Amino acid sequence: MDHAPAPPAPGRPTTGSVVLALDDVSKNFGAVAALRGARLELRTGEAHALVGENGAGKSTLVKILAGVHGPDSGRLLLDGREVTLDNPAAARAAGIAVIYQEPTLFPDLSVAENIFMGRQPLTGGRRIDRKELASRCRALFDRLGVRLDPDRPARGLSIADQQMVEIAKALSFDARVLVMDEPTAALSGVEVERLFTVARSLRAGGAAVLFISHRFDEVFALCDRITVMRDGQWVSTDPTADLTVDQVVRRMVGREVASLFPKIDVEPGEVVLEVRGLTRLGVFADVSFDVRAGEIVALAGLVGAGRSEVVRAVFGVDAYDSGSVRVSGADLRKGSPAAAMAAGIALVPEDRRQQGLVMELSVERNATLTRRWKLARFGLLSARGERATAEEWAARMHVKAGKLSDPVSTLSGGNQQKVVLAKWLSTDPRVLIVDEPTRGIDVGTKAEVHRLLSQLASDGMAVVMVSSELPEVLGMADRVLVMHEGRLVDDIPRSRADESAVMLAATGQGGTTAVAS
Amino acid sequence: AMVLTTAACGGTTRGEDEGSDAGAEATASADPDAEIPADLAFAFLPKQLNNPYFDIAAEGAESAVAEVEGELNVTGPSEASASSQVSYINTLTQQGAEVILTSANDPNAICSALDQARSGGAKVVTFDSDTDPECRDLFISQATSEGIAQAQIDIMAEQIGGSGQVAILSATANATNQNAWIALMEEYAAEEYPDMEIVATVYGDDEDEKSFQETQGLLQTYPDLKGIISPTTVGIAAAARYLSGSEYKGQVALTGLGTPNQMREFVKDGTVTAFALWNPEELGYLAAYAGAALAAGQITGEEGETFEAGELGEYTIEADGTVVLGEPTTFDADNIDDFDF
Amino acid sequence: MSAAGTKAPSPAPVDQAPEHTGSRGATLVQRLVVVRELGIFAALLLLVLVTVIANPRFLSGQNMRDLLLSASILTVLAAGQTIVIVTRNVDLSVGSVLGLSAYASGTLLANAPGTPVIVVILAGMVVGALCGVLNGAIVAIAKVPSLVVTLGTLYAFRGLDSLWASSSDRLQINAADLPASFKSLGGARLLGIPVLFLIAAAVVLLVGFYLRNYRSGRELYGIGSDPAAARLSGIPVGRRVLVAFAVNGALAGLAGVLYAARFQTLDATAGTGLELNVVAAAVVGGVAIFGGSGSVYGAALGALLLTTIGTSLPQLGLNPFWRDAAVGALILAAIVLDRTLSLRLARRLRGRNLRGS
Amino acid sequence: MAVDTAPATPAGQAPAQRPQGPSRLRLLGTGDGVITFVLVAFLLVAGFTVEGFASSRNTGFLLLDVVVIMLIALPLTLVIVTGEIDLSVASTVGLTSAVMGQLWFSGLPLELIIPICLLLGAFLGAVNGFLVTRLGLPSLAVTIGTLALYRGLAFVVLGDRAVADFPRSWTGWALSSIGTTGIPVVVVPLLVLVVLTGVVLHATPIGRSLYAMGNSEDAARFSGIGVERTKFWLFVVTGAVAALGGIYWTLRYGSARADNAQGLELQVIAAILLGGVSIFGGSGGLVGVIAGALLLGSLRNALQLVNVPSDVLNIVTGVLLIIAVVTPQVAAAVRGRRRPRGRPAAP
Ligand SMILES: Nc1ncnc2c1ncn2[C@@H]1O[C@H](COP(=O)(O)OP(=O)(O)OP(=O)(O)O)[C@@H](O)[C@H]1O
Ligand SMILES: Nc1ncnc2c1ncn2[C@@H]1O[C@H](COP(=O)(O)OP(=O)(O)OP(=O)(O)O)[C@@H](O)[C@H]1O
Ligand SMILES: [Mg+2]
Ligand SMILES: [Mg+2]
Repeated sequence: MDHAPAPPAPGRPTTGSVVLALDDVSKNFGAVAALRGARLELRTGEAHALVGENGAGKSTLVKILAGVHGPDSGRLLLDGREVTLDNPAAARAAGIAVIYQEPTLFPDLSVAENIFMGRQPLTGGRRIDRKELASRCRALFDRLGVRLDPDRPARGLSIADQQMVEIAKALSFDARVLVMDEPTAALSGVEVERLFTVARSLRAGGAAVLFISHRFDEVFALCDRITVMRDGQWVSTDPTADLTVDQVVRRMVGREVASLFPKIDVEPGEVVLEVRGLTRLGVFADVSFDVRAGEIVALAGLVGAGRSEVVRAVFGVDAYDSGSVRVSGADLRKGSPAAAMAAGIALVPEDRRQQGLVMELSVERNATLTRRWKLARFGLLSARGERATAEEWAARMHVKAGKLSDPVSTLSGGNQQKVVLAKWLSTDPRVLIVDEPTRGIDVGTKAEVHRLLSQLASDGMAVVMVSSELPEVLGMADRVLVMHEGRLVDDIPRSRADESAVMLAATGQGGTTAVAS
Repeated sequence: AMVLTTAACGGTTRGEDEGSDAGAEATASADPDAEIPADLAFAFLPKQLNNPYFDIAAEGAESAVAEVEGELNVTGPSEASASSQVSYINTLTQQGAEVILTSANDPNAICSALDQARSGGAKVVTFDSDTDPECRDLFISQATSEGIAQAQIDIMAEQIGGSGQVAILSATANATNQNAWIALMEEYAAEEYPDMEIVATVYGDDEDEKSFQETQGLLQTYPDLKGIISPTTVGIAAAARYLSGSEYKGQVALTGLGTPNQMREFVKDGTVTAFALWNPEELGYLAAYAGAALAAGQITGEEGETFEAGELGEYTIEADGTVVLGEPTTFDADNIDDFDF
Repeated sequence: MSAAGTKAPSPAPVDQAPEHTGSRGATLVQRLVVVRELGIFAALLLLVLVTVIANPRFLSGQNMRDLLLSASILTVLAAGQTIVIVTRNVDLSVGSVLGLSAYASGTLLANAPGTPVIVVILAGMVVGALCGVLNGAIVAIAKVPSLVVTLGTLYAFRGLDSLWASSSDRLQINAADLPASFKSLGGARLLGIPVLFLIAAAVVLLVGFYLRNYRSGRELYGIGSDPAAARLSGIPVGRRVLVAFAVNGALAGLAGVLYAARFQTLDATAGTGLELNVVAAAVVGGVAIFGGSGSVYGAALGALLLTTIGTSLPQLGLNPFWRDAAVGALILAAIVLDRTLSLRLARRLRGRNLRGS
Repeated sequence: MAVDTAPATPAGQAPAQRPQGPSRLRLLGTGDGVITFVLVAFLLVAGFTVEGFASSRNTGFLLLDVVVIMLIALPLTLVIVTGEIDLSVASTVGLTSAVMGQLWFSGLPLELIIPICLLLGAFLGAVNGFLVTRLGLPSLAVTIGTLALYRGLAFVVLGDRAVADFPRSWTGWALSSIGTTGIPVVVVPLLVLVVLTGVVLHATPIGRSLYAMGNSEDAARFSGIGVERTKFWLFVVTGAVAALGGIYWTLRYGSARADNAQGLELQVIAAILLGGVSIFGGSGGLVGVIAGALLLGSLRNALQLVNVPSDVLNIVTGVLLIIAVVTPQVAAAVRGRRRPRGRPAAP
């Protein structure tokens, strides 16, 4: 994978030739019409954004480009000629590299093998040249500014690192078309910047980059043109320069979106959650904080700072080595999510596919899973009772689903997230912990989630919100707790919370204020 | 009066046996001159199907059944387990078999199934491996257990000069026959050849590979071993093959029970001098005739009754409803080519 | 549209990327792989040592030869099974395939005693490969769990075997029916080492080399590690799995011929119940039952260890009834050890992600 | 299954038809539905064509042969639904049987032996459960190990002996039937257990959590389900029920032996898989399992009655198992191919 250094770009080639185009493509999954006459046109040397609400069909479109799914109807044009991509290998041969929304790594294999699977450099005897493999891998990582050992197994990589490996993999193809489905969802600022630098150099080298993201700042910073999709249909394609965020959002949603951060000010009540000296060796140390009723406390920090690990330990999914957790004054048994639930804690986990939902079970089973004992009469469940509860919550959360008896896997990411929220809110918790509640969620839904959190807090719930999105943290939180390398380094009240204060603390340069006790 | 007493006796010994009327047949009196009815339905149920030994026995049964103009159904499980045998006995009961010839995988486990078959009117003859005497009408013993045990010990003693260490390679640890023989062998050897020492009994489970490995283990563990007795056809063949390919060939004597076809090679190459076995074909033949005689009413299974077994001649029922085929044959280089089974 | 309308500021730059250490991981990982196999090797040595102390004749040439001979068939099967297990599949039908191939080669030799040994071996492998292709095709095309499919073919192949045996005129093929040239293979030695074992060793080395050094070999690990990711990465999953089963079948076929050469008594029960031993050998040898990791060398050591237990228990003077129990205990010990080691590795990898605590 | 065969349906009508089409297809497509249908069809055909099949005595024989398989299949189904497996059940039967024989031989009364054996079974299950849930080992590997271990211990306990002098009052009960129906008495307690297990699996919060764990252990844990604890107790129950099977086996055959029920695990698993339970966990139902066990049992019974050799029986069993897993896949593929054609282009 010798990457010739990109030739210096002679200005932005805005009108390159069309490399790849989708024309009037439709795709159905059972009763769900994921795409209905979708359109897309990628030109050489452009970065093209694809935006749309959750479930608009972006990932499905990507999978058609990647040869994972075949379209039910419509045409796929490569250099103006119609092609059919029967499998991922065919797409790859056609010069299309894809970073999928969900990481696709082999946990048992080394990072280097993950990147070059099926394309490992060979020696004369068609054997794998391991030395060359490692050095190419290292070269890629240098380009991305990642420090990862090529020989370590992919198992145990943080989500961010997994994403970096995916990006390295896509880069290694030297592809004419690079498709990135929400590559930045798990990345922090530096990593996003590096990714953008690489994407720009690819673009300068004449490749087409398709970029999907729910973060408009990124879309506007990187892309030359923006295609908007709604309900599986093409809505518009325009140069970025001709658009504002407001316009894009309106086209995506098809309606006006209310304020994104509808924070309601509440007078905090009693302390509900007390965490004292929580330590898990090698992961986080001496974490102490309080959360009051009606308060939204954000847990901020760089990716990998240990925030998720802390809230998981609080909820009892992970064990901790020392420290204590108290809810409304009563000690919480450690290592037991059931005990945490009984005490009134709810946790919306960061990885909804793995942790939040049982993907193969129906929407209704998922929504009622946390309440299965409450719904039972004399130990027995009635299908009608479950259905009624599920319907009620689906309506309250505006879940867009075909049928409630369909597997939750058929829902789009955002709607899945709503099901997770429903599942936990229905337990009527006193403390709601949400880990990356809006990761990969479109603006419309995001606003709904924020309004909901705000509403819940004003009704007296204590909310802990782990988020990697600064605007969200600043817009929603009464207090911002900042973590750095496994330690709580700062506690910033809303009045003092601004970008630079949080970022300084998160990078370990802020004053290590003694934290609430 | 004699008949009545028998019935009463049957009643008392089965004091707890509620509901089972298996003993009822014993009330019929023997009529030595009764004709064997034509078209009798025979069933031959070996321990396991596709086992060469039982295949030969089935051939014997087949010729006997042909002679009495009956019909033979050879059936059975593909693995030698008592539970699957029970299932086949039940099927035979349901099919209305009139004579069941079987070799038991477990002396007790198939009892209740046999009882049920008998209460449905079937005559049950066991051969080769017996059940509890209460559950069958007759047992055809391949030879007396004493005869078998003594023949093997005698052959071994002759080869090793009556003294030294000897080990036994048996079939499965549960095999009824082998366990009885081994006990008798130990007894007989202690009496007759005090210098012969039986140092170990190992089990090859009637699996070729396991028997092979056990032989190997024996030779390693007992460097002074003079001989191996394997009272099972699978075991002796495996042991012979091991010896013939090792440095122990000709040094360690081997005998036991084997079929001439399996052992021919090793007798010719000098690994084995002599071994014993009855003729399984005759065993099956006799069992079928005994079954026919029972069904015809010529005999009832009482001690002392006699019946005619085709070309094998007349047999007398001994104690416990046992009929003995005869003494085992000893095979050696001189006579082995006269046999083909 | 207040917050979204004003372009959200791009994330503030941070001065350094999350820290990751360099080459220590490599040595650690490699060390672990070695340690895994070393662990089994150490257990093997320990067992031999104990046995030798109890019975010095254990180390005699004859006994060592016998041991290697006994292990060779299981080793070939374990090598094949590893290929399949690595892809997150399993083949329970190997015992039946071995039986079918053994009976087929016996029949071939009994009917045509002049057949050269190499042709017999090829014929046995073809029979096995056909069975393997059938397994693999059902698994790959119908996308059904291999455990179920091969449980089915375990019954079906065995049934075919005994149907064949009972309908032919030779229910059992004995040493006398086989030509001397073939029988000599069973006891033949090269430089004092049994030829059967040399064949097994060659198989292990070949398979091991292939799995480690060829793209398609690595893809097998990828498939086992995450089948969905493998599909997205453009690996022809179905084809690779089919080939894995076919190769495993061919090796089971080869094992069948070796079985025929060694035991020389062939009927429809050859290899019954062997499948669990084979899987156990692989598992004891550190091949993860859910695919993606483990090596064929480990599996071969596992096979050797299981065989050694079988032969050393009687020589230790232990009641033969203890054999199964000892094998079971050993399997448990092996997986517990393996688990402990990989947990330790995971902890160290995690620890190195985060510094300062 | 002939639904959606008319691609020419006017667009307006199609939606009205669609909801019922797939759902009917789905009912037939699930393991439960298919296997029950096949069982009923087979019983009808065999009843009319196989002589001696449809009699009360034969019903008794048939049921006695599947009682232990069905009994052990109950807890094992739950285990498999959670995505685990227990291959050691038959060895637990063997060890229980051996211990029962040894204790009886040494003079203990059965009233005492039976609870001891049940406790032993629970303990053996707890060992599996401990290794799987506490040490996080894969249950397939663990139970291959305990399969060998427990069977080996059975031989250590009883060796080459068989203990057979159990009292007739007990062994007679194991075989007796209800009046003249031919239906064995043990079917009654078995039926109670079947209903109990069915209710637990399909209509209680516990059942829900089993399916959740089987599909995604992580998600179940994050939903407050005590995954480890539940699995541990499932293994314990499986061990105890296998022990119950061992006690019954010993009484039914009147013989305690170390090799009792050898290889039974494969038959039990075959019945469960035939019943449409996914070996990967998370799907399947108890009705299917019961139907699967009955189908295997009655198929063997009927084929034996018409003198089909046991070799062919094995082939039939194997092929049936494969068909059972392949059919739903083929059905799904056919469904998947048909639907787009039957759909209107755009609503
Ligand atoms: N394999 C599948 N089976 C059934 N339905 C599916 C499948 N994949 C996607 N869908 C459905 O297709 C629609 C489009 O989904 P897609 O994942 O393309 O949305 P998206 O735009 O990527 O959303 P997000 O921003 O949340 O990732 C959704 O309604 C989804 O439920
Ligand atoms: N499964 C895992 N195995 C090993 N290490 C892990 C695992 N999950 C997380 N880690 C590591 O633990 C540390 C804390 O991760 P955690 O996910 O808690 O961070 P976070 O601050 O919540 O970041 P994120 O935004 O990714 O959720 C990181 O260094 C991460 O790499
Ligand atoms: Mg998407
Ligand atoms: Mg996190």
